[in-house]
Amino acid sequence: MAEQTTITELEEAVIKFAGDSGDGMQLTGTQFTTNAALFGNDLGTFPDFPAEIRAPIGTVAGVSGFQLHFGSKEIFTPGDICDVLVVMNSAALKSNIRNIKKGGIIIANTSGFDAKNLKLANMTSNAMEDDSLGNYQVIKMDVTRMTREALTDIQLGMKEKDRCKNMFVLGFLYWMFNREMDNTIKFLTDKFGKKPEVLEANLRVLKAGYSYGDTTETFTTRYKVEKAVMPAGTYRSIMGNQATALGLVAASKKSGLPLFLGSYPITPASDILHDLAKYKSFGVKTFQAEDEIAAITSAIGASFGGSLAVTTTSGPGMALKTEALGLATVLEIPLVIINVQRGGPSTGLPTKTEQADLFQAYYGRNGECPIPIVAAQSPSDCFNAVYEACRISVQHMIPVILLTDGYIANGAEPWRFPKESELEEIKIEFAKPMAEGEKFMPYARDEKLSRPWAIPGTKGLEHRIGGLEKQNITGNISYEPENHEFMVKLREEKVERIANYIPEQKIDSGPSKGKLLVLGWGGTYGALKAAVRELNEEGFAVAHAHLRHMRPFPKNLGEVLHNYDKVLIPEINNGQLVKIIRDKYFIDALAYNKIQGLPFFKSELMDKIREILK
Amino acid sequence: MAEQTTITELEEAVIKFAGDSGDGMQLTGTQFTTNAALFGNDLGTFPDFPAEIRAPIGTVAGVSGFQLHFGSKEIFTPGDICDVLVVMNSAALKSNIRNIKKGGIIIANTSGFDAKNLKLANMTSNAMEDDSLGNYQVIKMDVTRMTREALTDIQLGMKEKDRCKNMFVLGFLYWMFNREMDNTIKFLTDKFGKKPEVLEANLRVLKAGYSYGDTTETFTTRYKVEKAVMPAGTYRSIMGNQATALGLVAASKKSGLPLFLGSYPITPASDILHDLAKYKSFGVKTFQAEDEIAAITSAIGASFGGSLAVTTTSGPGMALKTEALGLATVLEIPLVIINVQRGGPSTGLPTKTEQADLFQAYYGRNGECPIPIVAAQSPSDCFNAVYEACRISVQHMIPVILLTDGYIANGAEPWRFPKESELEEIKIEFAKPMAEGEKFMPYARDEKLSRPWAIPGTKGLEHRIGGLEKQNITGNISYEPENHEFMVKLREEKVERIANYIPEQKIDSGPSKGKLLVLGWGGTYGALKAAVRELNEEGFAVAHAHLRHMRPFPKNLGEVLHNYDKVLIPEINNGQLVKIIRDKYFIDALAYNKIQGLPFFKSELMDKIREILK
Amino acid sequence: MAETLTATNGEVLTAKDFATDQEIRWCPGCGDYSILKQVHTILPQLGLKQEDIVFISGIGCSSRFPYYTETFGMHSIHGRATAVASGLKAARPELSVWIVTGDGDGLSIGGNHTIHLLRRNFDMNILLFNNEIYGLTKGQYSPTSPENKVAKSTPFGSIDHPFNPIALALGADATFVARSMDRDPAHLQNMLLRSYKHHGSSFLEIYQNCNIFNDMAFESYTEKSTKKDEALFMVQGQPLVFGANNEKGIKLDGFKPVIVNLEEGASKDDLWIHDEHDMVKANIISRFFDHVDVEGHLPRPFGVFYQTTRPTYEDMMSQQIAQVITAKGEGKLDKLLAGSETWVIE
Amino acid sequence: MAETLTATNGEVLTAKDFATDQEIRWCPGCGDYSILKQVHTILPQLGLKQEDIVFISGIGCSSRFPYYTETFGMHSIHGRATAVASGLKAARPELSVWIVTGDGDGLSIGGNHTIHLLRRNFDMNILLFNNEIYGLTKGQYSPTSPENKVAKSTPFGSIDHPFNPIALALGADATFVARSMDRDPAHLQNMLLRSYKHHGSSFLEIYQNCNIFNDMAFESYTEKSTKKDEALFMVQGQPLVFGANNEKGIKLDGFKPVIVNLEEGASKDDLWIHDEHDMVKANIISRFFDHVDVEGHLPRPFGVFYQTTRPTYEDMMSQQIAQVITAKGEGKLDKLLAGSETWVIE
Ligand SMILES: Cc1ncc(C[n+]2csc(CCOP(=O)(O)OP(=O)(O)O)c2C)c(N)n1
Ligand SMILES: Cc1ncc(C[n+]2csc(CCOP(=O)(O)OP(=O)(O)O)c2C)c(N)n1
Ligand code: SF4
Ligand code: SF4
Ligand SMILES: [Mg+2]
Ligand SMILES: [Mg+2]
Repeated sequence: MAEQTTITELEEAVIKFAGDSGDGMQLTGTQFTTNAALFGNDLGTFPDFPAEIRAPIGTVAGVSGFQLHFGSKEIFTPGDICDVLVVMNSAALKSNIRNIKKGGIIIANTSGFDAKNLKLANMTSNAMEDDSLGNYQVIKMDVTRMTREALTDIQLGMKEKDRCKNMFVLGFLYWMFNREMDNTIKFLTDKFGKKPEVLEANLRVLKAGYSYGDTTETFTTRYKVEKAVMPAGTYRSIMGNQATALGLVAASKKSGLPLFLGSYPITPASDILHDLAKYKSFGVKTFQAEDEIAAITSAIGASFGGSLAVTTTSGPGMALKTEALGLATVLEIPLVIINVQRGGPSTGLPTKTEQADLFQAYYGRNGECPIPIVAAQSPSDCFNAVYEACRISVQHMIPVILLTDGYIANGAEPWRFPKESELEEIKIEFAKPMAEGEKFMPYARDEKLSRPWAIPGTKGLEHRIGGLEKQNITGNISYEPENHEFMVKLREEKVERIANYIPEQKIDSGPSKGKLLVLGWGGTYGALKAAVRELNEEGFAVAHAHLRHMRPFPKNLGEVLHNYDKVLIPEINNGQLVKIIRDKYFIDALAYNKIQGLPFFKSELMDKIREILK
Repeated sequence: MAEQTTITELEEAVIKFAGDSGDGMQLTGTQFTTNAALFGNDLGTFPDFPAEIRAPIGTVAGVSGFQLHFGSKEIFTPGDICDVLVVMNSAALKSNIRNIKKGGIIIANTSGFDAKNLKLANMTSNAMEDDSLGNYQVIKMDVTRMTREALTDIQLGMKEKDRCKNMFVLGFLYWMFNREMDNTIKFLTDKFGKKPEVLEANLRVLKAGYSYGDTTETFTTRYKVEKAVMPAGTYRSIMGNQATALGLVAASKKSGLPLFLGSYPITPASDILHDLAKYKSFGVKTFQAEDEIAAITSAIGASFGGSLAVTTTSGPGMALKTEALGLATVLEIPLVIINVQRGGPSTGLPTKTEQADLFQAYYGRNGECPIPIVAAQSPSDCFNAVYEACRISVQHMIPVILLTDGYIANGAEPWRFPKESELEEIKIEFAKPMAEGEKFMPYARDEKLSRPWAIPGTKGLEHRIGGLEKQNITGNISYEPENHEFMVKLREEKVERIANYIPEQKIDSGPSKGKLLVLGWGGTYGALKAAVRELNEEGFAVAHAHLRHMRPFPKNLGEVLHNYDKVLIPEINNGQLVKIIRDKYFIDALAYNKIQGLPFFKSELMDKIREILK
Repeated sequence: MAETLTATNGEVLTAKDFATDQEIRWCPGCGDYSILKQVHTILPQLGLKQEDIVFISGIGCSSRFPYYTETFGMHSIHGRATAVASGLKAARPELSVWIVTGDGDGLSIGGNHTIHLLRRNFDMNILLFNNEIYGLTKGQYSPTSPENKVAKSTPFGSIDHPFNPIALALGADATFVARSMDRDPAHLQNMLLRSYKHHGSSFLEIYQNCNIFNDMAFESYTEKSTKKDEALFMVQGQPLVFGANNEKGIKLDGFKPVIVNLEEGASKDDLWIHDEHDMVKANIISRFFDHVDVEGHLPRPFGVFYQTTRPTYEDMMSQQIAQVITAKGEGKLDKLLAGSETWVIE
Repeated sequence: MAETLTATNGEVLTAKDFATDQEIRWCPGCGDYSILKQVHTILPQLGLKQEDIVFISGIGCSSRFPYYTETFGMHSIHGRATAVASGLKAARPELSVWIVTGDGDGLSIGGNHTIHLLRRNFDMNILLFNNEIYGLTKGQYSPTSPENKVAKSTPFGSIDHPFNPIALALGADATFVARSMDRDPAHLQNMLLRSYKHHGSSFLEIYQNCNIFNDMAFESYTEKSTKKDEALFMVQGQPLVFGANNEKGIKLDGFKPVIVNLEEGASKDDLWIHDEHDMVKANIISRFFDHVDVEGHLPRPFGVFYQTTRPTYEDMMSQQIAQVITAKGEGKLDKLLAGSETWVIE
């Protein structure tokens, strides 16, 4: 029996599982996440895939990681840097060493540090032997050997046995964090029910990992992270892209409009297409087009036909859609364009996140072509954001751009998902058949300035629309100078008027007047909120507001901004919202930018804010 | 003999010739223009084509016009509204009536006001008979009948005879403005030398028109517009698109780089392609691609191969090029992208002018993707502007966007064209072959931050480039967070540094400090200059500065702006430069916008400025 | 020849019902007028409700077509009519969707969407107005202009080898491929009807005279004096004959088509019998494409080159949805939102 | 089979000279490795200087090729390699330009540029890595995926009818059309050499196994046990035979290809003799495209389907310039700037 271990209670912890793409780290991370969720922790996760499909085994390019942040307090991000880093090989250590806290725990699979692995990772010295890890608590264990030993009498090939390695680590972590393992046992049983040998092997290794902690003398500390106090309700875990897909189906259901997606695959947006393609039982039609132009124009066709029409893409694909965005604007038909932003310009950093397509969304078209913009702020919030984008689009007869990003698209968090009955109806009405002899006016307008949605198949509504300038009311082509000016201003006003149908801007955290407002948008929400909350606790008079509506802005935004001496706008780009705000509200807003394909760390935000408030 | 006519001297006059597309108004206008130019007037012209190819004869949609502004003083625009309006039919009157000065002269072909023509023009009352033209001096003449009469004994079909109508009008106008007709006689002789009957007919009608003025009693006033004082030199007349094409050939010659144009036809940019296609004797290669994407990417290929590579388009085509612009930005290769702006959004007003693609040029790409922008300000200035765009592009190894617009592209003015020897050399050097064993660094940098242009065929320079983020110096793919931020800032800085290689911003007219600066860009130059000059003469303390370099701005621009109490930014859009200036220099610049597919009138600008200065 | 469909919905429509109040803005004499007229003539024969018909076009002279046709319509953007129409048809399979496009719109900028539409086999009718020129932009050569074409952008003659649109459509696995011309109203009406009746993508190339920028491009096939000798009308099950007195015929010498003269001893029995269901023959006859100036050239074929049947995209799409619903039941939103694993916080 | 060219420029290059210092980042086992190897093997045989070779690619797994090949290269944007290469070749006809593209890159988003390149006939070599899947974006079906393909974006099976890339290329008037596979190095090398030797656009489809997302898509043609029966290797002037002992042959019954057995009485003399210059035959054999599961299907052909000669775009472009210069003399800038009419102000 091992000497008595102490159990330390933590408010929160960040664990990162890192190994080769073939090491099953995503699965390990997800299992631990489920466990934490079921236990009642609040949490946030982020997977960190290699850019290549399957980079050579053992190389830095092939490292796959999964980061989990869980706690007994509210959690807003997957965490800046980790308390515990699991590394299955040298490359995993090399590419993650700077993501671990000083004094943090590194759990290293020593067999991943043999000469071959060191060489593949381009490491000249063995970190298991030299003193380069002096600042950390290193727990070395030969996972490979122990896994094999646990399975000596099992009838499986060596390769298959080795595939259980991740269960050893998982078992050990469960021990370390003092967890039950039921969910994983159930998962394995469901998954391998038909392959009893494999099931047995996995279970055995899982338990071996747990016992290893229990029986080995070296480990004297275990941790405990209590349940979080979270609003009562039923939760699930959700990733941003999943939430976007669900939001679309929900909007389709609650508007009564059939959902049509025209899309062309592109990282990190493809998963929305993949998910929607599964939802055939909801009548969802997904059309994988030959390119992004066909994707958006097919959606325009579907919208003309009366569908809730959507197109999904990422930066370079968005560039290809810009001509058609102009068409949709002049046609004044509903269309939801989703850009899951990634690092640019050009092909850029396809698997990394960025917020650098805001300008493109705002201004990236020929001519005066204003389009409303909505932004999602967290994985689960993608649901609300896309629902809102659909609502605006169909009720205001206008294309709407939704901006999400790679970070929230692939990140996950617990979601207290709504019931169908709780979702607000999206009321729309198609134009009604005309009485004999009456003439249909396709560009007549209501108080929102929106025009009728008159779909083929409706008697008497035959009409023609197109990209040439339209005469108001009749919708006929018009080259009249005054009409053009009128229509340009009308389209602008139509966008602006949406401000009458959206909530006012609220302060998320902090005082409603004061020294500094931190204004954010999109996927930086969690980091900004966490930073500001913590500074509030430290006594700093800083507030945080986060924009859902990027165009038009909520009506009271100017007022809100003027309530603070200074406004800081942190963005994962080189300064975009800040320029729009400076122009529009004529306030000397400060920019804080990070352009590394990575989200903000709470700590760097806190440093920056402290510096400003000094 | 008619009673003695008086001759009134005018400083300037605006004439518009308007008729059906088949009436030869473009030719008539061009002939009068040549006459005025050869005589020594300063002038500006603008043709006004119908949007349709050949709209039905006699309809408003089919009206073709040509406006000429000439004078003994400096002329900057084709004129706001005309002193003399020639209308060949009812539709021409209808569509131009609001372009004529109160008290101006309308010369009307009465046979164009028969029942049929009135109906085609949708006119309910005959303006030749009612009193709707009471505010004008109307000179009615039955041009058709008189033309036929002049030709009774000529062996030509009625259709061919009628085709001489425009010569009658031209002859009459020559009489009215007291002109020799030599240039037109020579022109007709050259043109119809091989068809003596046709030549004879045209000459006879031309002279008949002249004599009609001489011999008819009704016309008692003739006009005289003296030579202008213009810088000595040899002049020609030039349209903007022509000047652009010439500027490209000149830049090719003076840089020693072969010229490659990848283009797809689109109004109003196609003429640049048409012109360059003629210049095969300069080794120019023009490639009519299958679309705008192939147009720009083929140019990227040619640039990689060491050509001066260019692509030309207009708004919707520009939209399609934005993805490839990102590629060119990351590749850091030379490329000149010319957008001849037209009315948008979408297909918009394809034959009308606008300045609404500035935002697209500035911001219309995914990711942080800064591209230098140059703007041309007048027809002949297109030459200088494109020459400058080429210089920046090849010397700084960077794509450059040139913005012109439909107004200056199709407008014409006299041009004191340069000699080849007067043009500044564009020095460039390709990377040199490497010595054995040396490694070529494709992303090494010079003081401009530009990288070497290493073209295929050069020994030892083999290297690969692409749209993924690059490591500085080596040009290898890099997913390093810090490198990305470094490269984003470097690309921005590279653009900013161009400011070290361009002239400081000058004041074009007016005081160098004072109450109001009118800041313009692009094709509004002439109108702004004329308005400010006239106000200066009236004693107003207003200045005019016009931007050639839109990105980066000249280094001293901030200083210049701060020298005035107020800054007014007039644009043919809904306010674009003004937003950029407000953000960048944090001054509360005023916007003045016109979005009618039409250029500014001097008079409306003067009104606006007076209002501000009140 | 034309089989006339009779309206089955009670309403009796005439060609006039399909005219709009918009002034037609094509050049006088443009071949587009005739095509418009033939379309308006056949539309009432389809037994369709007016409101169930949609015309989608791109940009070009031809693409103004929808403005002149009293149905639902969209004048979209250059080259994308096929893609817009695909989305519409996928969403609303019950509509009758027609695409009007030009040689530039449908084969230059829009070439890709066209071939993808053909392979997918949406049940739509593509009317490709081929005038071998860019009309709207005032006279540049197009991907169907013959070599050496002197046009605005090719003052010394074009060097592009043109597409053979029929061969391209066959290469893209089109299920219905035909050619007609503006100046043969009866034939054009028949081909329009055939296009409509085909369940799947119908690719109908229509030779259309642009009298402003490319006048007489097809005169050999349309003018009385030469038509009989230069135009070959294919009729299903009939031998390939042409000439003033149908005295000439096409015979296959191995794989090589040769012209024989029936008045000079050749026998009708030896002639190639047109079979629009034979892909090999379609491929061979699609290559009757030499310029009329070429010595010994074959006549240019008109009619249906090829027709076959394959499930349409929209049918399969609807079926797949129906199958899933049959198998799993209609989707329940609450279940979907809950996903596979939930937990409760109390 | 492969004719070896010998270097003529004094320098002796080897395959190793064409390797770069970049780590190769394809999945272990990916068919791309073999193709890379065969290309590196034949490059030294072309008698070219290393610096005169350029590889242009789009985006996709396959499109990473240039990074691994020590020549000039560009990894451009998705679908546009063909267009980038066209501009480069037009500007620099003397370079040897190679395009590496995928079934998504070259036939989905880039399909239009591909067919336009083929009709223009630039002298370039298109290597289309067909793995019938989108590799880089992790497994969506592509325009060459067979019907009913279950992939990421088609969990219930795809409903798109796939392109037959060979037929499409023929329809676009390609002058050289061939097919090979990653797993037959000798054949692939031969086809690469043939592609290079063809003066004009060479379209080489290469079956490439994506062992991660579409493993074994071509196993019938590549695996020893089935290859002889399922893969038909076309050899110019030779009868079409296949099977373990070359005992099977293809005969034409009218236009219908049928399989006959030489061991069961059929005579070699009756067999179809492959003639790569015969467009009709090329069209017929391009349609040997049935899935191996189809009863009585024909074998899948490999080798050169079609080859013909037509002037290349870049040659005509250069000639036209030369002709104009010969006729008018080299352009004088001063004359050009002055235009046709000038006047002097003193
Ligand atoms: C994106 C874009 N590029 C170019 C154009 C200009 N444009 C309009 S129609 C056209 C070609 C017209 O040719 P075709 O399709 O043959 O139609 P036609 O006018 O001959 O009927 C072009 C190049 C455009 N409107 N949009
Ligand atoms: C404009 C744009 N759209 C989409 C993508 C995403 N994308 C990259 S490669 C690819 C398809 C790859 O398939 P294929 O060309 O067959 O190449 P493979 O990876 O199979 O070799 C896609 C959709 C992109 N990079 N750019
Ligand atoms: S330009 Fe040609 S195609 Fe266009 S409307 Fe005129 S005649 Fe018809
Ligand atoms: S995903 Fe497929 S095609 Fe791409 S590298 Fe891996 S095996 Fe090759
Ligand atoms: Mg055309
Ligand atoms: Mg592929």
